[in-house]
Amino acid sequence: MTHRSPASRTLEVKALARVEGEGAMFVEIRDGAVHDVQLRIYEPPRFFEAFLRGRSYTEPPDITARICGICPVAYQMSAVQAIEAACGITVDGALRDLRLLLYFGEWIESHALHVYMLHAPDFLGYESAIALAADHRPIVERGLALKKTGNDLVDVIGGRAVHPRQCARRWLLPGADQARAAAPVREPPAGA
Amino acid sequence: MSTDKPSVAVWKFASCDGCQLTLLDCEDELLEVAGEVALAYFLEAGLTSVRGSYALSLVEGSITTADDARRIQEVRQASRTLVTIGACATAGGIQALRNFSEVDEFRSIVYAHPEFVETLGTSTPISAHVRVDLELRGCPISKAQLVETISAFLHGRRPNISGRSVCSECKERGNVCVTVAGGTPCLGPITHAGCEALCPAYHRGCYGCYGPADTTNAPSLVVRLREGGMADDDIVRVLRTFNAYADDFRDASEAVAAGKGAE
Amino acid sequence: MTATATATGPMAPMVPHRYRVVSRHTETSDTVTIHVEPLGDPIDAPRPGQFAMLWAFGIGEVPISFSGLPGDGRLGHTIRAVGTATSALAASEPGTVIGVRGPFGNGWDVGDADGGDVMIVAGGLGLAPLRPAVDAVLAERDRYRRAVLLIGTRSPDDLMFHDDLARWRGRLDLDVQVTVDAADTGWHGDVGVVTTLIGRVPVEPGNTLALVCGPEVMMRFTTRSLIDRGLDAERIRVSLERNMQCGVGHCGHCQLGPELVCLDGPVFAWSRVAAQSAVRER
Amino acid sequence: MKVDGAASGPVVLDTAGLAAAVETLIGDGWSVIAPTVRDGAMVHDVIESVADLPTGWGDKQEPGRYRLRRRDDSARFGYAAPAQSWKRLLFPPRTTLWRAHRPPPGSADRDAGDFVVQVATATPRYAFLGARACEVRAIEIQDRVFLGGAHTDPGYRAARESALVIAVNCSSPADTCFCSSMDAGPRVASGADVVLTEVAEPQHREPWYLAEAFSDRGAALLRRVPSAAATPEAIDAADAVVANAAAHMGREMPDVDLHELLSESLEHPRWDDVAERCLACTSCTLVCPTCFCSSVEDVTDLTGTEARRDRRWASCFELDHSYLHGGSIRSGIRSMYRQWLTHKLGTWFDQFGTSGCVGCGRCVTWCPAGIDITEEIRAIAGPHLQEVTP
Amino acid sequence: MTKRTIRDLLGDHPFFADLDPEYLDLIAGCGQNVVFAADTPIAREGEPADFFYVLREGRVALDVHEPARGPIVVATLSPGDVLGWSWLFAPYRWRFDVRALEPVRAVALDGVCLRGKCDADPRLGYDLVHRFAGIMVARLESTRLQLLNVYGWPA
Repeated sequence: MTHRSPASRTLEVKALARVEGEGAMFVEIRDGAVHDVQLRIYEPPRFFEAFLRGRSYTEPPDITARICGICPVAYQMSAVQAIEAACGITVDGALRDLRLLLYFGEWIESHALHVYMLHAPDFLGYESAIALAADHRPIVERGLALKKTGNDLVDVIGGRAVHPRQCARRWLLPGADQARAAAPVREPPAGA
Repeated sequence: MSTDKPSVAVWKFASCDGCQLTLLDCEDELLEVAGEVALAYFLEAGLTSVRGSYALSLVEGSITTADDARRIQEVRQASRTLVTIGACATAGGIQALRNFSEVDEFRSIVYAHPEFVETLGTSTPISAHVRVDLELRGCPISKAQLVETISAFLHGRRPNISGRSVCSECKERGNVCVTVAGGTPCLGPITHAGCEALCPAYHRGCYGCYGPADTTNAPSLVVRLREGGMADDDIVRVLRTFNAYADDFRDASEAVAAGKGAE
Repeated sequence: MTATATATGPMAPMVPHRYRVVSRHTETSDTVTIHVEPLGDPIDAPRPGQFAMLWAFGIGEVPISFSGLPGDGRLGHTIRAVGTATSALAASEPGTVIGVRGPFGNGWDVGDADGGDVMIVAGGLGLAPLRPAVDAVLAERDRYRRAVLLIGTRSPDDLMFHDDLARWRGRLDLDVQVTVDAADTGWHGDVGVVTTLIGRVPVEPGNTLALVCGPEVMMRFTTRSLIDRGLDAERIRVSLERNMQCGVGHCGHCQLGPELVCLDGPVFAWSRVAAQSAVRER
Repeated sequence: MKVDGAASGPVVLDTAGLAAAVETLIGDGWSVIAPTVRDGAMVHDVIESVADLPTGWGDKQEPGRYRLRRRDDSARFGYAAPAQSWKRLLFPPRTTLWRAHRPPPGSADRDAGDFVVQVATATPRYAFLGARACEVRAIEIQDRVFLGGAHTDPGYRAARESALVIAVNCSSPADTCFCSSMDAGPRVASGADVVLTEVAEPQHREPWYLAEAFSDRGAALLRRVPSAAATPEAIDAADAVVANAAAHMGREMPDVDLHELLSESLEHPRWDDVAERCLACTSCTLVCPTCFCSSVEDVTDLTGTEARRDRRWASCFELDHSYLHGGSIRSGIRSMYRQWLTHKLGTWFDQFGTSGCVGCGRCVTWCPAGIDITEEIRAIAGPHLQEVTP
Repeated sequence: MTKRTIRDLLGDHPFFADLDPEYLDLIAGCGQNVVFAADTPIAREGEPADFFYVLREGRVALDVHEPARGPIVVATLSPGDVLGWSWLFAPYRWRFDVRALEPVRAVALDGVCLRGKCDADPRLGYDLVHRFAGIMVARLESTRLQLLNVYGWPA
């Protein structure tokens, strides 16, 4: 929301939709100079640091993932690394590679989300990616395909796209999948 | 945007955004969904303007502030159908762990200036505040169930969402039971289906992220977990994660914490 | 590989036959009667008391008894809009195509009353599956002696089948009595539960077949009144409802002790289900 | 050593003979399904050769507990019932019954439009290798459910009619097995095309198989693989395997009239007792080789143009199972468990003329609470059993 | 056709089935034939219940008057039924309005007269109370079923 005058204006954004976390921003400009800036974080506190106390060392990765559903892997990995550091463990080889892949998947998903679904509509003057798709469907579809690729990577390594559980066994034991050949899991819904 | 399509709003309260992201994660269906409904309020997708009333509101997150307790009333009034998405909205979420402690202590531990932090003493599900038409379980919700719910809403049918246990989905999927064949503790017998038995399929015990099933017998599972060698502290913690404040899980963990039901 | 299904083909009885709604008549505030006619293969000719599985496209399937069997291949169904599928079916305007599977179940066996008296007791929507039975009795009226139709419903506004009621009441060879649970003074008929009517009609216990349909509580009290009047439980027939999904005894949902309601019923001699109906589930 | 027709005498197959049988079947286009080892248990899976069979593996099954173990021989069928039954294949956990299409949105006659129904017609061709007596009996029981009445289930019929059953007489019953007392094993009496008896030799020498054809198809198969005529000694050795199995049943169903007992015990206090332990998790019903309940789900795509009816396994331990008019008739675990047990062992007789239990023990092993139906029956039978149980 | 006496009429009525003939004579002494035209009041809530009626022809309605809705019918009685038990219990006042739905013929029995005879002969009193109790049980059960709203859909 913007109130214009030649050299003085007030910027007030009630919801900063382009960054994660919920905040509002208020900028007051007087005579061409920033007079006042207020950032209000109204995201309700959830107290992860408090309730993690007393949990077993095996639990933080699953719990910290819930800090953010858009970047759960980052929090899981941070927790894993913190625990490993505390235990004096270094992980390398295939396991480290798998972790990186999991991370890459999240990056791809998250960046595609931001570039195609949030920034592009802003820069091109659309209300949303859905409005953008009305005029530029192939571009939005490409963005969605990229996003899906990232999600698929997380899904394959972690079991699901949001709050994965580092369930890499399927990858490590290829035979396990074939075992399901005679027992198909449910197929996606019609139209999927 | 055309207005004859039912308008859908997505609301966030205390949560991680993961459940509403699940809607954006429906890459294959998203534009199709957008073709059938008018996405009218969805902050995460950049839609920020609130307009009038909504045919369907998807509500993520739990109620942890006085502001949010007011806001959910407005959302309810503006919504013909209100569906909660995820463990926070349905059971209070991981942040409901405060309900078992003192929030003032939590606040002073986490924040340098606790006086700036506004919060309620409890994290409560949406249904503790307003009437809820349907609760989608999970931390996070399942993409398939979300699309199914929207599809069912569009065509006026009951979504195919079963309240049976994760064991059902394990058997359906052909998983070998991790508890019986491996001695791995698993909350599957008392946990609501919907994840397609994700964790047991990868040899991990279910950690209850879909909350309690329709019919549960948590006290009996507690007995089994003890027989399997779990200490009471561990049992309390395993019941106290993302659905800690859901009735069946809460009652069971409180009973164990109080030393009840010991053999 | 897929193939266009004929409902009589290899996938019968799972595949619905296509029927078009040809008429829709509002019975009460929440209940309508639709008539449908086949677009392709018709289902086998139903008998009074049998039911069909009706499917609203993409919404769901529900068991609905036949409330009218005109005999020209058309089917009458009276539907109360209470869930999503029944609401969609009840809202079906003429022209709508719905799916029909059936006929399922055993029917009323009105012929068991041959040479004797017939007493038909209907509660609420329970009149729907009994309507074809009433007409079957009237169609061969000579086979029976006394014929009585007792109808109970919640209020005068909940009475259905007004044309039929007028027609039935106009016959001297059918004793029709109607009572409602509640009414204002605009209602000149009886007020009281349907069991009160049983005390008012002459009953020759050894020679009477009773057909009863309505909510389960109503049927339980009705059968008790009939037994009090001397009827043998075997001569009291009730039509039961359970969660029927397949209609052919395969899905297991409609079990009542040893009975599969969709297959062995829905019509049972009370003697056969009385004990099971008394089992307390919790 | 020629076998002519179904009634021909038994033959002996060595490993090469068994391998040839598997190769022949695969060559003829069969999917050969057999027990294999996966995730710490025996599971049925597609095999490509005898090498995929779990050679030298056995199991140890107890209420609520299953562990694989190494055998001290090279038996390929030296274990009891695998984790799940053949039901998975004949009556899959999830099936699309049919799909329907109608005109897309915007079409003039969309709402009143006709629709077209299509069904999947693919029919699998399974050869079941290694089915136990209890399992073959279970298939016969499901045949009565799905094929024996006025209506037949088309999908089941298609899969069943094409399925070839190469059964194995049980040599190694588990602690949870009680097929003998259900008259369902350990010897296969009927329902198979070929019945093998595996005779394992000590010191990891190759086992050999006494093979009997029970059908023309079975006889035809045996004619095509190398075999030797069975000597009386071979037949005796095979008989001894089965006799030994019968003597080592881990459990026993009390010898009472279960149908009568259960119909008279609907208010027995034991139902409250078992309800305290039962988790209502549905495992027993889904691993049971005869449980046949299913639910249908109607699904649409987002545009409402395509509809689908799916059928999935259901269980009487689901709250929705007895749903009627806004509530469930059986809403508590006591009612649910009573429904399961009284149906399985009692009212099944009324409906299908047989017991629903074959004594495979899966419901005992795979119950996360370790509930043992033979024990529950013993408790309910109580006084009836005084002279039998100490 | 011979004129039927009050005693004959009572003797044929199911309510007095198997009653000691001696008592029938006694009760008949308290009775008189009455006729009500259709839609006329028979009794009014709160008024002294001096009589009860043995219905012979025509139906009657028991109404409750509710200010906002007017009269609500709670039950109808038919020939073969007995109308009224308020005469038997203090304070001997009608609990409902009673209306003839059709032309009604009945035997009206004088409550005061009958109470006197019951007091004088407790065996008669017991018999009559027993008969009325049976009716009350049946009506209570009917009322409970009406309250159940069995035809309604569970909310």
